[in-house]
Amino acid sequence: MTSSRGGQYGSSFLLALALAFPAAAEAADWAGTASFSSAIITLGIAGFGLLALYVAYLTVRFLIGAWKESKAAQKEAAAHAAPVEKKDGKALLGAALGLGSLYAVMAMGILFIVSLFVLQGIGLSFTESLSQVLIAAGFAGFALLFLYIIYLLAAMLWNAVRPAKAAPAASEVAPAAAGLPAPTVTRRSFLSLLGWAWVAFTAASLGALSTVLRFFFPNVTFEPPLKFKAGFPDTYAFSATGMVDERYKDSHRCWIIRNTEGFYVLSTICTHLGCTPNWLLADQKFKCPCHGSGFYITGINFEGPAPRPLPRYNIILSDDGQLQIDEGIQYQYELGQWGLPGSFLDYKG
Amino acid sequence: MFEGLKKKIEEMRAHRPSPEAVKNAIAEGQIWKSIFRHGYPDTPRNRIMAVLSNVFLHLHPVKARHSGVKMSYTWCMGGLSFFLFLNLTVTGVLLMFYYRPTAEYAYYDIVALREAVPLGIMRELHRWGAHAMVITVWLHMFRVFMTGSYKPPREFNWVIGVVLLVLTLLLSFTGYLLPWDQLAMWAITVGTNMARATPFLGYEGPGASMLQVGGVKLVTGGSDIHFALLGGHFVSEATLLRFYVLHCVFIPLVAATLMAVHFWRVRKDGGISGPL
Amino acid sequence: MADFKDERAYESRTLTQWFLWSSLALLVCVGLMAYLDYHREWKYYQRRFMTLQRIQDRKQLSEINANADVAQYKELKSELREANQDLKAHEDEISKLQNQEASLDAQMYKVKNLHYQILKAQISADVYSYGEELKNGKNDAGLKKKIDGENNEADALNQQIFQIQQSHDEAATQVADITASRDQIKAKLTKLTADYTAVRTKIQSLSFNWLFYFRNAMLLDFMAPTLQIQQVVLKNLPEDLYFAKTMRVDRCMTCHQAIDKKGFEDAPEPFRTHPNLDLFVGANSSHPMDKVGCTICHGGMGPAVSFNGCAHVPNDEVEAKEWAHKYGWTNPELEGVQSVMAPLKYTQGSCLKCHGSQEYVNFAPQLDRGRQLMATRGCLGCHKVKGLEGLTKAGPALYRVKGKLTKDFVLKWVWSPKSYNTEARMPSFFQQSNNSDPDSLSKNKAELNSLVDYLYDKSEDYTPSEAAPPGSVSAGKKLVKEIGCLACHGIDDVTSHHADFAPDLSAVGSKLSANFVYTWIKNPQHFNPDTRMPSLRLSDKEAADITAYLMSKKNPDFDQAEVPNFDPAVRDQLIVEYLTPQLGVGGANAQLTQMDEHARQMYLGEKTLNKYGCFGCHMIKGFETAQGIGTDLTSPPWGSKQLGQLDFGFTDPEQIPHTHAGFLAAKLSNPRQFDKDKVVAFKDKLKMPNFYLSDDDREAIMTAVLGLTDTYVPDEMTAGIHGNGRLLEKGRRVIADFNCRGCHLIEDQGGEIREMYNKEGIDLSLAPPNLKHEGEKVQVPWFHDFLLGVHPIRPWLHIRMPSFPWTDEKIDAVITYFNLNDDQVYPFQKFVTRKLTGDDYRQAQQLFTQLQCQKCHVLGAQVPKDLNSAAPDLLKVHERLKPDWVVDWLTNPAAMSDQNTRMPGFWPADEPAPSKTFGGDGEKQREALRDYLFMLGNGQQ
Amino acid sequence: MHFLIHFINALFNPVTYFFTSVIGFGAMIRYREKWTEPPFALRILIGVLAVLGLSMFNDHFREISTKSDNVPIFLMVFSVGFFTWLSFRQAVVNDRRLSQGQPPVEKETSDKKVYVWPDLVYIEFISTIVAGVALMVWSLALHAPLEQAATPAWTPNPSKAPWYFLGLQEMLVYYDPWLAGVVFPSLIIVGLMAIPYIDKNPKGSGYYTFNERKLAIIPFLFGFLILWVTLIFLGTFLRGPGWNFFGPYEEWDPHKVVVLNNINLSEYFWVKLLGMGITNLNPVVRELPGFALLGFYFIGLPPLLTKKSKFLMGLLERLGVARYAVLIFLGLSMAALPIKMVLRWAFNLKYIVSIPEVFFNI
Repeated sequence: MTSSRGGQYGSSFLLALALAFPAAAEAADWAGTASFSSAIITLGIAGFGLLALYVAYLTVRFLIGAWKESKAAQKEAAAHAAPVEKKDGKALLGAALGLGSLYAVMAMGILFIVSLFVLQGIGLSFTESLSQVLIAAGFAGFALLFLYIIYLLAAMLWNAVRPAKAAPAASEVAPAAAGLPAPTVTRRSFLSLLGWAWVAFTAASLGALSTVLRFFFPNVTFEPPLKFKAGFPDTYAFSATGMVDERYKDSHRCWIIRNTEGFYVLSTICTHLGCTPNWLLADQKFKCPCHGSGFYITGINFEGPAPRPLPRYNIILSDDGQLQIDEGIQYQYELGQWGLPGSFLDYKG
Repeated sequence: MFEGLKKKIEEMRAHRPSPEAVKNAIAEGQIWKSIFRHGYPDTPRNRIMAVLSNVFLHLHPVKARHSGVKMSYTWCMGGLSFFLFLNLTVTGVLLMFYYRPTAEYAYYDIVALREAVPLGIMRELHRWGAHAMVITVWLHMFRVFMTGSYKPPREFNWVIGVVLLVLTLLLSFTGYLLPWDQLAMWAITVGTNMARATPFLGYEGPGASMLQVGGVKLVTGGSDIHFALLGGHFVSEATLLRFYVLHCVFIPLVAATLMAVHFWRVRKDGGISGPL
Repeated sequence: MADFKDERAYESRTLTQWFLWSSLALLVCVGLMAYLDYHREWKYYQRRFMTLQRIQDRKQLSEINANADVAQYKELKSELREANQDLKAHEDEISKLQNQEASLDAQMYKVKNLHYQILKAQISADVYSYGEELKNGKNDAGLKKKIDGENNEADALNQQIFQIQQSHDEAATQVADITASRDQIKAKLTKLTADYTAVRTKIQSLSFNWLFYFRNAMLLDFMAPTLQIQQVVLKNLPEDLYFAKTMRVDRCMTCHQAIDKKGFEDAPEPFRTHPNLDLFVGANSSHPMDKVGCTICHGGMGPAVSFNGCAHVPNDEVEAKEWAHKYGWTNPELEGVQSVMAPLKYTQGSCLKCHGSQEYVNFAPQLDRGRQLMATRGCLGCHKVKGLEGLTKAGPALYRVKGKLTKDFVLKWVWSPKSYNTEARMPSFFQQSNNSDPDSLSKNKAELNSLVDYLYDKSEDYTPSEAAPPGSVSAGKKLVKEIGCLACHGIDDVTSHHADFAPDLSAVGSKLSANFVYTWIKNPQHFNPDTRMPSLRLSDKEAADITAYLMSKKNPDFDQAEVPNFDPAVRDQLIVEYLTPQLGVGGANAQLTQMDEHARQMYLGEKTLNKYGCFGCHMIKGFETAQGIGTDLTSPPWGSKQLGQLDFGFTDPEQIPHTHAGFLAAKLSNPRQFDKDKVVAFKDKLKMPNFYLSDDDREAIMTAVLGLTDTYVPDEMTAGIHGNGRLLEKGRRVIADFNCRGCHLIEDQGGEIREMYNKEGIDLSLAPPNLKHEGEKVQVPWFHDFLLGVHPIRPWLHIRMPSFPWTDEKIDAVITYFNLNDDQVYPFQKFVTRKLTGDDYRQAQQLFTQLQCQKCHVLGAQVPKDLNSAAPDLLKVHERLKPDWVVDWLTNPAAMSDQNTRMPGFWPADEPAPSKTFGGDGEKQREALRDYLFMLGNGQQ
Repeated sequence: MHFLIHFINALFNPVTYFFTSVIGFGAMIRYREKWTEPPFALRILIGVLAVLGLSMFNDHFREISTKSDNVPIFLMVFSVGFFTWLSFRQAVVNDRRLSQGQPPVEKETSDKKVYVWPDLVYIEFISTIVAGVALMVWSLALHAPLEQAATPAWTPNPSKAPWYFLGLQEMLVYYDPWLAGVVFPSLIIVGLMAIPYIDKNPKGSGYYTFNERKLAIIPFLFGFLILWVTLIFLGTFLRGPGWNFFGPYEEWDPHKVVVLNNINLSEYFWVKLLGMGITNLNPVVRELPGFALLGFYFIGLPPLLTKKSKFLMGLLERLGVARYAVLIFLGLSMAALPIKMVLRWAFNLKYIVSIPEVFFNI
C-alpha cells in the first residue's frame, strides 16, 4: 500500500515542478525586470498550477479508495465464485469514474474563475477578454485532464505489474475443474487492461494524426519578403486627391498612393475573393474584374460584393531615407486602425 | 524441284481441321480450362460460371431482374461513370509520364503534350472525360432519385453516392489547376479563397479574429486552413504540387475504395431496385 | 454447448498484454517522433539570443532611466491632473457639441451614402449607355435630358454635403479648442515616455513567459511562433547544379541572429555582428544581406540549419579540435558535402567570384597581396590563372645573360639561390627533399651545367657601354635611400621596410660587374629594351656613387662557394635515358657516340630547359611563347577540384589534413614532400620549385588560389565589366605592372614606401603625392607629355619620379583610368579661361603680390631662396592644372590633400577674405587669381 | 433585327431570367402529361435547336458558345433536358397505370430473372464502346483550352471558377464568401445525404412515378434544375467582365458601367427610417433589425406555417419533430438564395446583418 502512496506523492511533486517551471524561469528573469505586473501574473500561474495539483490529488485519493473497495468486492466475488458481485464492482468503478470526472470539471471551473482574475485582469473590453478567458480555461482544463489521464495510467500500470505476481499464486490455490480454465484474471482487471490498451492506442493514433495535421503547415515559404524598400519618396508623383503608383503591384501586390499630406499603401488583394483589381484612372476607382467590387482611391469599398475596404500596409521612412513597406502589418479601416502610426506616412516633400 | 514440298502441302490441305474442331481443341485444352473455369459452350452452367469465376464480372449477380437490365430504367449512368473513371485513370497515368508539376515546367509540358508528344490527345481524352464524368455522375444521382432507389434498405449507399459526387467534383477541381495557365490559376484562386472565409478556421471568416491569446492572433494569413490548402499565402508552386498529389494519388484512392463499397452495397442491398 | 469464447486460437490475456505493450510502445514512438522533430538545435541558439537581447535592452532601459529627468515627468503628471479638473467644468458644453457632431454625421451619412453615391453611379451608367447609343448613331434626347437633370440634382446634393461638412468641422474645432491644453500635455507625456515604454514592451516580448511557451509549444508552433527559421531567397545569385539554375537560399541568420544588428560586436559566437557593417551585410552597404546573402562569400550549405549541416570549416587545427569536442564536428570535405565553407581567414578569396575580372579589389588586401605575389614571384610562369593572363614575366630576360653574369655565378646561383641572398625571389629547384640523395644530386648537377652551357650558347654578346668611375659609398647609400629605389627594390642595411616587387640588392656586388651596374642604372634599355626598370635621370657622379655603394654589397661566403661541377658519365647516362624511348637502348648509345661534347651539352641543356620550364619566368630566345609546365589552376578551378584529384601521396593526414587548404599549405611550404616514400624514377619526380615563402605570403597566395571556384555568378552581378569597367581595368593593369602603388597612393591604396617614411619619422609631405583626384586635377595633354618626359615639379622632394619606358598606348590607358575614375566627361579637352582686363587685371596682380605667392612658389626663372621649402612653378599652372580644381584647391588645400600639404589656406571658412580686392569677395578673388596665373603662364601680361 | 436582339438582351436580365425559369419549372410540373408526349417533346426540342441555330449567327454568342470549355455545358443542358423528359415520361405512364389500379410498367419485367451473362454484360460493353467513341470524337474535334501561362500579376477579366461551380459563384454575388462558399455548399451536401433519412414515404421505390412522391421530387428538382443547372447557364453565358450582366447577344464590354451601390438593412432601418447616425452605434445594437428578421425567418416562421397549413401538420406527425425540423431548416436555407436575390433586385439590399469588424455578414 505504502508503495502506491509513495508513488503518488512522488508524481504529484513532479507535477508541481513541471507546472512551476515557467514561473521559475520567469522569476529568474523577474529579478532583473522592474516590471511588477508580469511578476504577479507568473506568481498567479504558479498558484493556480498548485491549485490544479491539489484538485488532482483529491481526485486521485478518492479514486484509490474506490479502487480499493472494488478490489475488495472482487476478492469476495472470487472467493464465493458468485457472479452477482462482479456486477456491483463494475457499478462502483463506474461511480468512481463519474465522481472523478465531476472533480475534474469542478477543477476546470475553479481554473476558469482563477484565470479570469489572474490572467486577464478586468480592464479588457468584454468580448475580447471573454474569448481569451475561455481559451485559457480550455487549455488549462485540457492540460489538467491530460495530466490526470497520464497519472491514472501510471497508477494502473503500477497495479497491472503487481497483480501479475499475485495472480499465479491464485491459480495454484484453486485449480478449477477440467474443461473450465481457472479464472486467473477477473473480468474487471482484464477489462481495465484492454481498456487502457485501447486508451494508449487511441492516444497514439490521435498523436500521429495531429503530427500529420502539423505536417500541412510549412515552416518556411519562398514567397517574396514581406518587408522591402520602395525607393526614395521624392521619386513619387503626387497631387491633392492622390496619385496611384503601380511600381510594386506585380512584385509585391501593393499600390503606393501619395497625396499632398504623404503616403499610404493599399493591398491589391480584393477583400471579396482575392482577385487583383485594376486602377481605372478615368473613373478614379479600383475595379475588381472577378465580381465587380469597386473601391475609392482611399481603399474604401463603395460598390459590388466586397465586404470591407482594402487593408493598408505599414509604411515608414527607413534611416537611409527610402520608403520601407512591411506587408506583415495590416491596418483595417473597419477596425478603426487607419489612424494608427505606420498606416499613414506624413511626408510633405 | 519442290515436289516434296508441294506434296506435303497437298496432304495438309487434305485433312484440314474444321473450325469446329479447332474451337474444341482450344476450349478443351488445359490452358483454356486453367484460365476459364467454365466450358465454352453456351450452357446455363457455363453462363453462371462465367460470372462467378471472373473477378471482374462477379461484380454482377448471376441473374438479375429483367427490369433492372433495361436501359430506359437505369440509363446505364452508373456504369458509364465507372467506365469514365477507368478511362481517366488510364489516361491520367499516361499523362504523368510527360507532365512535371513544377512552376517552370508545368505549362510547357502541357504545350508539349499538344504539340510534340505522340498521341498528345490523351490530354483531351482526360479533360473531356472528366467533364463527361461530372455530368454522368449527376445524371446517375438524378436517375437514382427519380426512381426512389434511395429508399430503405439503400439509404447508406445513397450517402456514399453523395460523397463520391463530391470527390468527383474535387478531382475535377484539383485537376483544373495542373495546366498552370491563367484560366487555371485564377479559377483556383476564386475557388480556394472561399476557404479563407471558413468560420473560425479561415483568417477572414467570422470568429477567427476572436481566437487570440495574450494579444497574439492565432488564426492569421499564415496559419489558417487556406494557408494549409495552398501551402502559402497565394496560389504558388507549392499549391501546384499539393493539388497534383491530391489529384493523382489521394482523392482517386479514396474514390476507388468508396466505389468498391458502393458496388458491394448495391449487391448487398438487393441489386438494381425494382417495384416490390 | 461450450462457451464459444473458449475455442480461441490464443489465450486472450496474453493477446491483451501484447496489445497493451505494443500500443504503449507506439505511443512513446509517436511522442518521440513529434518531440525530435520539434527539438531543433537552432531553437536553442535563438533562445540564447533572446536572453542576450534582453540583457542589452535592459542596459538600454537603465540608461534611459538614468538620463530621463524625473522632475519634468512628475510636473507633467500634475499639469495633466489639473487640465482634467478644469475640463470637467466644460463637461456639458463638450457633450452638446459632440451631440451636434453626431447628428451632422447622421445627416452626412444619409445624404452621401444613400443618395449621392447611388445617383453618381446612375449618372455614369446613363452616360455609358448614352455613349453606346451615340456609337450606334442614335442621339437619344430623352436620355440626354435625364442625365442633365441628374447632374443638377447631384450638384445640389454636393452643395448640401459641403455645408454639412462645414458645420461638422466647425463643431469639431470648437471641441478641439477646449480640450487642446489637455491633449498637448498628454502628447508631451507620451513622447517623454515613448522610448521607455518601447524598450520595456520589447523586453516583455523577449521574456520566457507562458505566452512564449504557448506560441512555441510542440505541434502548436505553426500559428504565431516567435522561434522561426530566418532565410534569404536570392534569385539573382542562383546555384548552378550542372546547368539547372536553382535559387540560392541562405538560412545562416537563423542562428547568427545578430549578424546585421549593431551592438553585438563582442558577443560570443554565433551572435557576433558582422565586421564593418557599412561594407558588408548592412542594409545600406554595397553587399546588403537580402541581395547577396552569406554563402556566396563564405561558402557552406545555405539551406542547412544545424552546425554540422552547414559544413562549417575551422580556421586552424586548434579550432577544429574544439569543434570536434563541442559539436561533434567532422571535416565536411571528406563527406562529399555539396558546398563547403572556406576557412574564415581565406574568405577574401571569394571576392574573385564577382571581382575576378578586376586588377585589384580595394577592400581585400590579403587577396590583392596574394595575386600580386603570384605575378611577381612567377607562379603565373607555370600555372595559368583566370584574370592574370598576359602579364610581364616575373624574371629578368636572358637574351644577353652572357654579358651580365659569369657562368660560375649562374651555376652557383641556380644551384642554391638562397645561399646568395635570403631575400632572393628565384625559387630553388635543387637540393630539395626529393632530390637530395647523391644520385639525384649528381644528375641535377649534370643537368644544371648543360642548361647553363645551353643558355650561354644561345645568349647574345653584350659589353656595358661605359666604365664606372670611382664614387663614394656613403653618398651612394644616401642617394639609394632618397631617390626612390626602395619603392621596388629591397636592401638589407638601408631601412627595415622591404619592397619585393624587384630583385633584392643586398648582395648585388657578388653578382654584377661595376661597369654593368653603372650602364644599367644610367640607361637600363641599353641592356634590355623591354625591361620595366626605369631611369632616374642620374648624373654621372650620382651613378658612380650608387654603383660604388652597390658594388660594396657582397656576399663573401657565396663568392667562395664551390661551383657545382658535373661528371660527364652521368650526363651521358641522362642523354641515353632521353633517347631510349625513341631509338631503343642500342640506337641511343649509337647516337651518343656520334655526338661530340658540345652537342651533348646542347642536347641535355635543351631537355633540362623544357623539363624545368625556365621560360615560364624568363624570356629565352625561341621560348618566348612556350606554355607554362604547371597544372592549369582555372579549368577546372582549383578551389572546386574534387578532393580525389589532389595527390596527397603517402603524407600523414595528421600533419597535412586532406582538405584543399591543407594540401595548398603543404604544397607551398615544401612542394616536394608529396614525393615522400614514393618509388619514382628520376624524370618523374615532382619538379615544383620551393619559394621559401614567409607565412603571410603563403596565406595570401592560398587566399588567391582557394578563391578560384566554379561558383556561377550572372553578368549583372559581376563587377568591373559594366560601363567604364573595362577601361578602368586596362589602366589598373598598367599601374600594377609598373608598381606605381609602390610610391603613390592610388584610390587610397598602396603607397608602400610611406611605411619607410612612417618608420623613420620623415615628414609625409616629402613622400610621393597621393593621386586621389588626379583626374580632376591634371589636364590630359600635360599629363601625357609629363609621363613621356618626366621632369621634377615639387622642388623640395628628394625622391624622384622615374622615367618609365612607356609606350603611348600604356600612357593613354593610365590617363583614361585617372579621368574616368574621377567621372570626367570623356573628351578630356584643353581648358581656356577668361582674360582679365583693366581694373580686374590690376586688382588680381595686387592680390598676387599681397599673398606673397612668390615666397614659396617658383615663378619661371625667379626661384625662392630656400629650395627645400620651394613650391611648384606657377608658370606651369596654365598647362598643368584644370581651372576648376585650382579654385577648389585655393579654397581649402588641406582638405583636398587629406592634411599632408604645406600650402596654407588663405581663405579659411569663418574669417573674412585676406585682401580688400574685388570687394573682399573670396570667391571672386580666387577665380581672378586663377585667371591671373593662367594669363601669366600664357605670357599675356 | 437589331430591335429583336436588343429586346432579347433586355429579356435576359437577371430578374426576368430567374422568374421565367421558375415559371417554366412550374409549368413543367403542372402540364407534365401534355409535354411528355413524344411528339410535343420533339417539337420543343426542334424549337430549342432552331433558336440555337439562329443565335449562332450572332458573332458574340457564337464566340462564347464555341469556346471549348463551354461545350460541356451544352452537353449537360441537352442531357439533363432529355433525361428529365425520359423520367417524366415514364412517371406519367406509371401514374396513369397506378390511377387505374395496375402495377407500374417495371413490375411486369421485374419478376422475370434474366442471366447477366451475356445480356447485361453485353449492353454495358456496347454502351462503353459508344461512350468511348463519343469521347474520342469530342477529343478529336475540340482542343482542350490553354491560355497564357499563369501570372499572379494579371487577373483575367472575367475570371470564372470551373463551370460546375458557376452556380456557387453566382451565389457569391448575393452572399458573403463564408456563407456562399462554405456554409451553403456543406448544407447542400448534408441535405442530399439526409434525403433518404427524411423521406419516410414508402411508396415510389423502384419505379418512375410523380404523384406518389410529389413532396420529394419538387424541392429536389427545384434545387437541381433551377438553382444549379440554370444558374450554371447564367454564369457561363450571361456573366461578363466585371461580373456585370450581359444579354446572350451583347458584346462583353469591360467598360460597361452598372449601378452596383447596395445598402445594408441596418442603414435602411436606422438612417432611412429613423434618421439617426449609424457610425457611433455599438455593432450588435446596429444590427438588431437584421438579427430580428433572421430570428423570425428561421425560428418564428416554421411554427406559424405548420399551425396554419394542414399539409405541414400532417407531415409533422408523419416525420416526427426531429426530421421535420431538419427538413424545414434545409428548405428555408434553400429558399434563402432566391429570397436574397429578390431583395437585392428590389431594394438594392446588400446585407441583412453586417458586422465587418469580425467579418460576419449575412
